[in-house]
Amino acid sequence: MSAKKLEKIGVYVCHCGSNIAGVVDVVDVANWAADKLGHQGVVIARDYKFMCSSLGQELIEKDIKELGLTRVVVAACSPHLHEKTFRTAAKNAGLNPYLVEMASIREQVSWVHTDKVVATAKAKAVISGTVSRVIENAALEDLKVPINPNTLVVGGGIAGIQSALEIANAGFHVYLVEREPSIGGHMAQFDKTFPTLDCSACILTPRMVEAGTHPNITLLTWSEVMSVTGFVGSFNVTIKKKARFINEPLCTGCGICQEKCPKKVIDDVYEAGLGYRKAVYTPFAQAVPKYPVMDKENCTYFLKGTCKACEKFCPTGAIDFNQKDEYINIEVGNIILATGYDLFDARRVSNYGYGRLPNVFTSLEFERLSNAAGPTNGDIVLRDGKTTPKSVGIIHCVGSRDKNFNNYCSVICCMQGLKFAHLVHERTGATVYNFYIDMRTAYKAYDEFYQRVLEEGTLFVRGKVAEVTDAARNEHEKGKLIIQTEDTLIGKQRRIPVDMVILSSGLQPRYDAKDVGKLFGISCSMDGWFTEKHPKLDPVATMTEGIYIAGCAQGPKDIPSSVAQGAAASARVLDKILQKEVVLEPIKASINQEQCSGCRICNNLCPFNAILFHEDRMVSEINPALCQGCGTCVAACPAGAISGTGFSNEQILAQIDGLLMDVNLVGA
Amino acid sequence: MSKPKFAMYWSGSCGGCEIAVINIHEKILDVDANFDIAFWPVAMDAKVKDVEALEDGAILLTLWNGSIRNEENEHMAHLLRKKSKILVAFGSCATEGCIPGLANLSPMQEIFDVAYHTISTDNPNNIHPQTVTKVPEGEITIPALKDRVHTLAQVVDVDYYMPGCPPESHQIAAVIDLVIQVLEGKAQLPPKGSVIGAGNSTVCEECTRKRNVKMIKAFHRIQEIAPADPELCLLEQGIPCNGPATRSGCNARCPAVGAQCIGCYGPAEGVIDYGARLVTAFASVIDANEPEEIERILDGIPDPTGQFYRFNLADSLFRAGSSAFKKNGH
Amino acid sequence: MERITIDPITRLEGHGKIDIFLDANGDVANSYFQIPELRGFERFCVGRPVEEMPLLTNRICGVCPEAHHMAGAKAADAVYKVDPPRTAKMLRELLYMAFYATDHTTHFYALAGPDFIVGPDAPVAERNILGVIHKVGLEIGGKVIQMRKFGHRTVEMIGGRKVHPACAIPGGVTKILSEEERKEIEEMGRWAIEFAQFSLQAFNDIVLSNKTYLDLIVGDVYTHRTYYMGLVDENNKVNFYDGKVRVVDPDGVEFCKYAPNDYMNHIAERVEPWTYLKFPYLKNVGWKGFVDGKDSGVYMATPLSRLNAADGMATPLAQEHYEKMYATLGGKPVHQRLAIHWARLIELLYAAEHWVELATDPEITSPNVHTKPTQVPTEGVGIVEAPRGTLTHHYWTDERGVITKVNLIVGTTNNYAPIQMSTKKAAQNLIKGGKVSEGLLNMVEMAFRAYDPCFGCATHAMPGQMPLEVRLHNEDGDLIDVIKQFVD
Amino acid sequence: MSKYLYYPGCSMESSGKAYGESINTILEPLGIHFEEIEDWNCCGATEYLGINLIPAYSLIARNLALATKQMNGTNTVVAPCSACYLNLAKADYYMQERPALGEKVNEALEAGGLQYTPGTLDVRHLIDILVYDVGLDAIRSKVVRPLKGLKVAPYMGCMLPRPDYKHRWTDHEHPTELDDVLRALGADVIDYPLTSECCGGHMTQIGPETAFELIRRLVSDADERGAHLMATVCPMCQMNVDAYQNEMNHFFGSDYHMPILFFTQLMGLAFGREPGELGIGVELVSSRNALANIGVEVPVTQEPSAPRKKDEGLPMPKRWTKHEGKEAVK
Amino acid sequence: MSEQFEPTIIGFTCNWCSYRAADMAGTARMKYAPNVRLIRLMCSGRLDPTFIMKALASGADGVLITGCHPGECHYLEQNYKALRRYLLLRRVLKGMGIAPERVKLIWASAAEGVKLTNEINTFVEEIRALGPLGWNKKLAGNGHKIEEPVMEEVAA
Repeated sequence: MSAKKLEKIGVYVCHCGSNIAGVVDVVDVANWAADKLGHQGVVIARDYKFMCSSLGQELIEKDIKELGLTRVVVAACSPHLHEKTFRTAAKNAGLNPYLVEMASIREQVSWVHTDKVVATAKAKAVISGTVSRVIENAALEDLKVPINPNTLVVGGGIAGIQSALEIANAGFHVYLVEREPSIGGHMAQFDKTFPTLDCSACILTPRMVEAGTHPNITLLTWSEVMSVTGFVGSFNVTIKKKARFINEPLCTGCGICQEKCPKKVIDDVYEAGLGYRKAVYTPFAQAVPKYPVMDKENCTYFLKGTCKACEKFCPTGAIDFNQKDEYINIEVGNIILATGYDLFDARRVSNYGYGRLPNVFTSLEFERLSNAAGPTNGDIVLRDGKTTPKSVGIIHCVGSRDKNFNNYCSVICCMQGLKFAHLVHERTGATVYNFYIDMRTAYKAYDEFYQRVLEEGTLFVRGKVAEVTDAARNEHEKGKLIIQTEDTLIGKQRRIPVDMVILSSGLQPRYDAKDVGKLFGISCSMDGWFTEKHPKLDPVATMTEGIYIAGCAQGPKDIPSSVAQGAAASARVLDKILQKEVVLEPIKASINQEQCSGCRICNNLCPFNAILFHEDRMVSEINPALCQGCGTCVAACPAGAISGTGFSNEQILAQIDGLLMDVNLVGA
Repeated sequence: MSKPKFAMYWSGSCGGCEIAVINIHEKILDVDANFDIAFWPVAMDAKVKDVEALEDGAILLTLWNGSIRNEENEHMAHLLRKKSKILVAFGSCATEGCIPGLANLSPMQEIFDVAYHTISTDNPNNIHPQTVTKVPEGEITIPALKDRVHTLAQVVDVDYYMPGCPPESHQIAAVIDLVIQVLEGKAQLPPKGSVIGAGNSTVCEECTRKRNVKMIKAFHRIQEIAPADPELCLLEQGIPCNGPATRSGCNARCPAVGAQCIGCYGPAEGVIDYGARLVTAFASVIDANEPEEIERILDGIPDPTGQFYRFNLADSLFRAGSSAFKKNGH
Repeated sequence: MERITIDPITRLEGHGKIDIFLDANGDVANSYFQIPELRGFERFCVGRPVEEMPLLTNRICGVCPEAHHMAGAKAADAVYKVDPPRTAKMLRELLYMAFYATDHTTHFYALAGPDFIVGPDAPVAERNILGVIHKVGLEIGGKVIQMRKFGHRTVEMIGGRKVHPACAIPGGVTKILSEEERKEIEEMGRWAIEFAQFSLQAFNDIVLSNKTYLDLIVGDVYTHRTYYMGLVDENNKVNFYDGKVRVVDPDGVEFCKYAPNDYMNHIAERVEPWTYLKFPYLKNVGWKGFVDGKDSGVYMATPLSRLNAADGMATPLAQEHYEKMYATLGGKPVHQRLAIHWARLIELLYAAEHWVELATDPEITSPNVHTKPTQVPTEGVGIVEAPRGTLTHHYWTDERGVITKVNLIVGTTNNYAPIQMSTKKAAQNLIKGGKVSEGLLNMVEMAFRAYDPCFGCATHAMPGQMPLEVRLHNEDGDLIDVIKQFVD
Repeated sequence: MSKYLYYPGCSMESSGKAYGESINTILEPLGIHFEEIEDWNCCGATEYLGINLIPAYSLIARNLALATKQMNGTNTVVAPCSACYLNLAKADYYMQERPALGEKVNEALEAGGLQYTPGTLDVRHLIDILVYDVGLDAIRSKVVRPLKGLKVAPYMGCMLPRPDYKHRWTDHEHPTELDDVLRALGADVIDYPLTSECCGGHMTQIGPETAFELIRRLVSDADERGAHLMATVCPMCQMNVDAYQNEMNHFFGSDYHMPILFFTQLMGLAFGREPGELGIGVELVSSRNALANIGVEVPVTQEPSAPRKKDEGLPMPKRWTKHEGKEAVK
Repeated sequence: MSEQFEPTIIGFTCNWCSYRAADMAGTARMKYAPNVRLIRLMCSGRLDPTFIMKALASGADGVLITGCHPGECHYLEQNYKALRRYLLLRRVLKGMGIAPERVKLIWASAAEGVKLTNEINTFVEEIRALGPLGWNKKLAGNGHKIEEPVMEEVAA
């Protein structure tokens, strides 16, 4: 035992009604603590029915004031439940809240053990450990950082647009970054939206325009975030504004350049590969902003050095072939990531023949096919461009709920499949088969839509489709696509010939989601979706303070949920902005500059880039605001130069000694 | 007027510490000038009875080098503790057990079995030395060895620690200057228990080699890549250099000639277990996430225990390998 | 077959000591020189990577760590069957010469010096290095210190550290010598030659020209007719770093000459229950007890033995003095133990001369200092001459180069038997009728001090010099007097 | 000359003789050297594994064990027969997956003084090394008689792509390796959906009508799509489609005439060899008429042009290949 | 006190996964062996090998380390660092003559209360099989007094 003067420690053993007292002899434990831990500095040990009750808290506050306690141990439930409660109580009584520790004798003792003797013994050990630990606790002050009121929203889909508008309307500035030429995201590609079937463009366009013209929104399309440094309250972001080769101030968006451009390119972004665009283009009529972009890879001038048709015909001389990429630096306090999803690549399920069999389409292709503004002006036809299908098969769960691809349910496919069935009926009167594993139509008015589609006469086959082939086995299969499936409702194998197959492909994280996650210092789940702080209670925040997620970047969801999340994320941001400063938990690491040898071993350990190395002084240093307090560097420093508050070596080692006290008392 | 008394004693050591003290060259004369040398086997003749005759605390400063290897060492440690005001554990053996501390990895019995049965030993009757032997003329004795090597602090209370195998002469000179200044009232002694004659950081601080963010895919034995890149950090070249965890004060002499630090200055300030620091340090530079890959990389360190506890075993949390606790003949 | 095992039993007590037993007339019946410790390097080096051996075995002895560093490195080379580049060998040897010069200086002035310069029967308080300095004056004292400085500076430049150097690894060294460093080393070497000659002059003036000392040297008290061992080069000249081990019989006739890896066929070690240290002897002559002569396997390995075992010195100045010594002491071999001091100074001169030879070799600064081992490591022996005798390291490893077995026969051990004999003889000659004085006692010490015994090496355990305790027993074996004394 | 260990398999000397012969003609031009495994034995084909695992695996593993003796410079074993390939690969895989099995098998091999450490060898099929080692460019460069105008149905069979232990194929449902090789030869490769369907295997022996139906599907679909002939990589497929086509016709009262050749025979032709050297002509369903087509020109379909007319076709997405750079996560 | 040896085990938990798993086990009233005493860290990456050695040297018979599943670390990737240290530490323990099996690393997410309790029960049995370590009795507590080692330990 070190010679330093003893702390005055109060130990409070909670009965939690019978939850603890039923198994642990709390009275004995309290007496034992007062007696056996006296040498540690325990001056008072009480047991009480409900420590977390206001009376229980007052008990502690009273002792702190009257006995001048310098440390408090509450033996009760898990700190995750009531640590805050008791620390606040201590604070009210004028004791630094971080001098209070909890010993979990409910979750870790009474609830999981039955033998009273053993349980009581373990409770004592746990308390002994906590007492030894709390002696080493240090009084800590919460860290406060000012919040820059500007916000960065990454991704101009419906979720991003929603977030941006919410914040902008509240009167704060937003930078909205989109890597495509226009905002709008996937929703802009759709024709109708389930279950109400209102026209996607009709409801989306006004929002796009509002975002495009909002005084508080700086719209940065055809742009990508290159680097992010700093931390909550003051992120420093570098954005690459890719050259459009259009002088925006001069451009009126008249569209002549597009008409005149001789080079036609398959548009596999907006048209999902089903239509064409020019080398200079705006992805679609209602694009925001209205300025086109020039696609360097395909532009004849850039390839051959001649052409310049657009330049010749542009009435305002807005074409600028010498435009360079531009790098913009901005300061923001918070960031919302609404980077959306990629459609599952149906070609991977080769037995469905997409990519090999012309008349197999993906959901996104069909969206374009059925879209009045699409390549066929809304005619639902086969790939030959003219024939209207007489029978259509819609396959659900393509790439979803499948061990070979993605285990998860993509949420929207069922409703999407039903929507397609309806549209096919409406527009072609063809026979429609829906092949599904389970029909999932949760949420408002969804199942009603299902009923409606049923009544329209869509045929539903329950079973996973084995293959789609054009190898006919008999006359009436000839020239058709045959869907081979098990019909689990009649327990038979069936071969159903159709003219057209639509694959209701699942949703997938963006192919570069992991890199984006790294860029912003947040993590991805096994599936690759961004991980939220808490799956239920904090679905839009992330582990990294000041970074929020919304829409499909967090997981598959439909439009209403995406909008809701966008709004939720901005609400969290506004709350931060209005607080003007943010409080950070004081669990941080710091490097003793005298003791640091500059070996740089810690440098590669911090995923939050909180450790910087000073070449001049040859020492490393930790930026407290970036530090998340994991303690990995503390454990790694070979010179023992890094210490971590809240979980210091002294605390842990003391706790080990305390926990093993009985073992070392054997025979004594 | 009588000068304060100075003593230096060795126990189970190699004599290197004595040589290191002699290597302070002219400074030795300062010692002579400022101290009355009461007891210093290497430098002069003296008698233990004289030491026994002194009253307790009569010696101002005693530098003790060597580990506690046999009963006699321990006996002398208690004697000199009693007679000295300031007892300094001097050198690696006294502070942490040094390389002979590696003996703690095996039971004493085994050490005898090996030592007295080497290839060149002619010992048909399996004779081992014994503490008492009857010879025609009578009975003669030798001291019994302890089951394991102990550091000085493990048997008596120690005032200061001076690491190094041996401590570098410029550090010894500095300490002697300090003590002399204290005598002249020009300086204060550091708090009891401090480490003196060394830095608080680690060897890297004094190492002039260039270093980057460390990520290595393999460890190499020095003979596999020598001569190493003369500019670059040895650990970054995959050579298991103990520098990052070893206390500074030696001016990183070994890395300076292309040899890895082997850790003779022991742990840095406040470190509880030297080996643990190296475990975590080496593990931290490994550039792999798959267990198999990690294991493959670790195979590059043929003898982790020896590597990490080369000097520090006797002072580590474990003190010794478990077999060392087995009684002789067990 | 019956098997007797004598295990050590735990009991407190003991000193490194000589027990002397007196008979009824108070004359010496017998004496025992005991070594009280064992550190067990042979055991705990097992499991360590072979490249660490030069560093681990360093710690066997801080007085001559360089010797263990070299022997360890050479054994490791042999384990890998790798031949270091010439430059690497030269750098090792250069470091070794500087060390030799330093060590011999230390011994002559600090340890043996007092006996001659201050005088064997001078007061205890003066019989120490400071006493020497007071006697010969600060100017010479300064020279001695300078010599040691230069030696250590050189060791440090090549080996990294003054004590326990670190540069030698399997296949060569880690250090490339720069031209600036080379220059500095050369100059220091030249100064060392001066110093060596000065020391020989001093020995001549103070010792040889002093009748009492000369008589002591040539007198019978300190004489034993044993075999002599030393490392020799291809021309049978003394060599410290490399070559073959040559043994001559008491008449100076070559008895055998063997390569390092052949040592087991020539050397065996005997175990006595009353000491931790083993007694090596010539296997092919056999152990006849602590007796000298042609029929006893007892041999000596010291500077004098090296000179006895060789045909001369490899450097001109040293050769001159070599011839002079044998002329003065009446031809080879010389059996008088105290002549070891003279031989030591001749070696000092050789070391200094060779130091300069190496420092001025054009290849010494070549960057080619290491040969990568390619063969699978197995087993190897490395032998060098430590100042205190022939040093043998023998390692066995597994295919990863991790030590599986170790055998060490170190400098002083070679001389354990002769020392035991010399001290007994001295005691018998000096202690009569139970009368013992401190002066006499010191004369007894001188008997083994001449060997410069380093029991740090010997037991791989005890410090270079150790406390001596003389215990006098009467004929019944009862203890009648104890005189403890710490000698250098 | 890149060297491979060669396991021909039984059929190479009987039903698949033509396969063996044609293989020999393409090795040299493509710089391949086959070293036949000495004293190889039958792999047990498709049945034995269904009867008794240990003996069956031992039978297969014996070949692997023998092969290891010959692996100087290469550890790749090449089998041209799909069944052989699958069995060898399967044995290697399961001996590793189920150590218990591995031990039993090795016990058995011990009897013959043999033993095999799973994972030692790399078992691959002929077409695998042609596409991924030799490369399509190399093949293209050797073509002197492009197969232009010859409409070929590429038939991989079911045993080669499944189960794809080491992920060798672009796609185990619809592999395209054979298509690629044939294209490299200049042939008109038709999109053959049944490329990885079953040929009936030995059902021809135990349940002919089942086999006939399977063969009919293959033949009729190839015919349907205007193929002049089918190309295969597997002796069994070849035999079933070729030898039983007549009986099948008889069974269904149909009149198909769909020759099937080994892809190596077509390679031989393209490389300028004469039918005779390639065992062409011995097949039961003669390929005479089919091969007569070689050299006929066919117009290429042109890209769609703007502006879109009502009857204009829509573009197809790119074919999926696993090696596509920008691949979705997971 | 039953005859059989009751090991004392120190368990290190991650604040975000295994500690919550323990909470969950409690809330769900899952019963498990009482031999493990938990210490909460913010992350398995905080685990300093010193803690493990300290625990074993101070009388623990085994140490259980728990962290988030690979790829699920709350701090992105720190559990990998824990894994590397753990693998190296085991080698060191082996060299010390301590069965590496006395230290075990398992992954348990906040949802895996069941897994955690099963792992605890298994580990307790594994340690029971290994028998007592009793290092605290080998050394005399703080190690400053030398005491003859007790070879036959009594069960704690």
